[in-house]
Amino acid sequence: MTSGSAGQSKKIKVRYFAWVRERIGKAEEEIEAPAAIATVAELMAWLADQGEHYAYAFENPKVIRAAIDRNHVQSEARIEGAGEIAFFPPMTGG
Amino acid sequence: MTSGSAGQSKKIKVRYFAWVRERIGKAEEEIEAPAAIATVAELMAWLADQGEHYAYAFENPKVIRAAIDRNHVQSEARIEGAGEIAFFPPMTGG
Amino acid sequence: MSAHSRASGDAAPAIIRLQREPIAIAAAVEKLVGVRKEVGAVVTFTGICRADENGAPIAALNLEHYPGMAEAEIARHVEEAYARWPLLGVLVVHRYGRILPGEDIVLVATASSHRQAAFAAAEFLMDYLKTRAPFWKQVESADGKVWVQAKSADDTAAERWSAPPPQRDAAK
Amino acid sequence: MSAHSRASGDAAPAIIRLQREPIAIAAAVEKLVGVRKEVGAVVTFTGICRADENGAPIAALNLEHYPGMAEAEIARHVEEAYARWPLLGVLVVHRYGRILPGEDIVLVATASSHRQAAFAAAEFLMDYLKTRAPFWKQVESADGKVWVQAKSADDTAAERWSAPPPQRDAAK
Repeated sequence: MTSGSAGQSKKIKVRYFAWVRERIGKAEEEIEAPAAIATVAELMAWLADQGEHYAYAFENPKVIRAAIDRNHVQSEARIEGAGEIAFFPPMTGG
Repeated sequence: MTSGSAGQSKKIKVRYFAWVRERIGKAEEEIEAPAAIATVAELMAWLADQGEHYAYAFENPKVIRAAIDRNHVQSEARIEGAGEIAFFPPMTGG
Repeated sequence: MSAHSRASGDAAPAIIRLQREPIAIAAAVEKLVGVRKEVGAVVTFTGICRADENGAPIAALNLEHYPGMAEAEIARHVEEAYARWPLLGVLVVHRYGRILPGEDIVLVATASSHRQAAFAAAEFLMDYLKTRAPFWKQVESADGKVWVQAKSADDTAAERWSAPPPQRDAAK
Repeated sequence: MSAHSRASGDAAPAIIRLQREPIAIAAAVEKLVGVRKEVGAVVTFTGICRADENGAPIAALNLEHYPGMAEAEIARHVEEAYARWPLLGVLVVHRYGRILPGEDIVLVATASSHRQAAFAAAEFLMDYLKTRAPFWKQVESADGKVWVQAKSADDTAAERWSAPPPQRDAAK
């Protein structure tokens, strides 16, 4: 993946599960997002811009769930300080 | 047990369980109740008169449950045609 | 009230056993699950003889029952459960006789495609076993033998099933 | 909300296992019951891989999970269950990987002195596993592999626990 736009970028470990993983074609990666990306929603929008696989995975961001450091978060959650951000479809366990 | 008062009497198989059985001192018997006894409540009142063991067993008839031919019945239930009447405390199974 | 009718002559089992012997729960559940390919949810309830009653240690429980009526009464409630929920199997095993602390007293198992029906039916059956099935518990302890008193909370629990069951979506 | 607090360092177990292997339900429940003499009620829920999905036969389910988060998320809900009900033991076993029709997917077992707490906690944990635990099911059939869609009924079921639990008398 190409790094973000101008300015200081931040490295984030990202993980994908289920069909998000399948669409993107990998289970995890380290990304460099622009420093301006502050929330989970902004990160999803930025990822959707990183190529057709990403666009497909994030075509309907409302259905994608996210976790920061293994805790569920809302899309408004701030990503600052995150060690690991995960994106996945609604859970279907149990 | 002595048979009932004057008039035609009816033979009924009666069974007792738990502390009703213990107080009366037997698990079952055949009784001859006066023909005038029409309901479960009346039968309980009549039984309570048949000696001190019976009086003790039926001292508080409100807590005694009854079944006719293995179906729960209320105290107003008519006993005519009953093959077997059972008296017992509230159930504590499960 | 009967939102679901039970197909008669159907493979969905209603196994009811009264026994003195300990309950082999695993074998019982396997039997229930093995019957139907649509089974997606099995709920079991096991009632166990606690080691103490009201804070005092007990030696045993003695379970008296009304043979014939106990089976009939349980069978009526199993049919009622089949009428209320889309069940694929029901198993009720109730022991009688002398039961030691730690031993099982009762096992109710329900099978369904989805979990809500299995949970609701198991609770329903237990509430009815507590209040309607002709069994009586006597506690044996150092102080002698005492009959267990019926609990009004059990009646309250059973009464909630008098109203028609709420309609729920079928989530697994 | 926390009507009951869980004594820390307490013998009441919260066993959580994620595994590929089939679930030995009997052994699991025995472990749960053996711990405490006050256990009077054990409820188990077993989720089973149905032989068909929406009427079509399936070859298998593939269960993907988020290692680390799955355990943490289940553990949080087990603690929440301990805070809500007077539990004496909780067991959650969730499989991942390839699961064949008829095989177990998940086992939740709850132990308590009385039945209501055990039933409520088992339902609570299942509702949360369905909607919050990071597992994803994929159905393998003759038509290929399809991810299972989340059901809104499961969300509804989970939401009912957002309100404080009703206070119930402690009937066994």
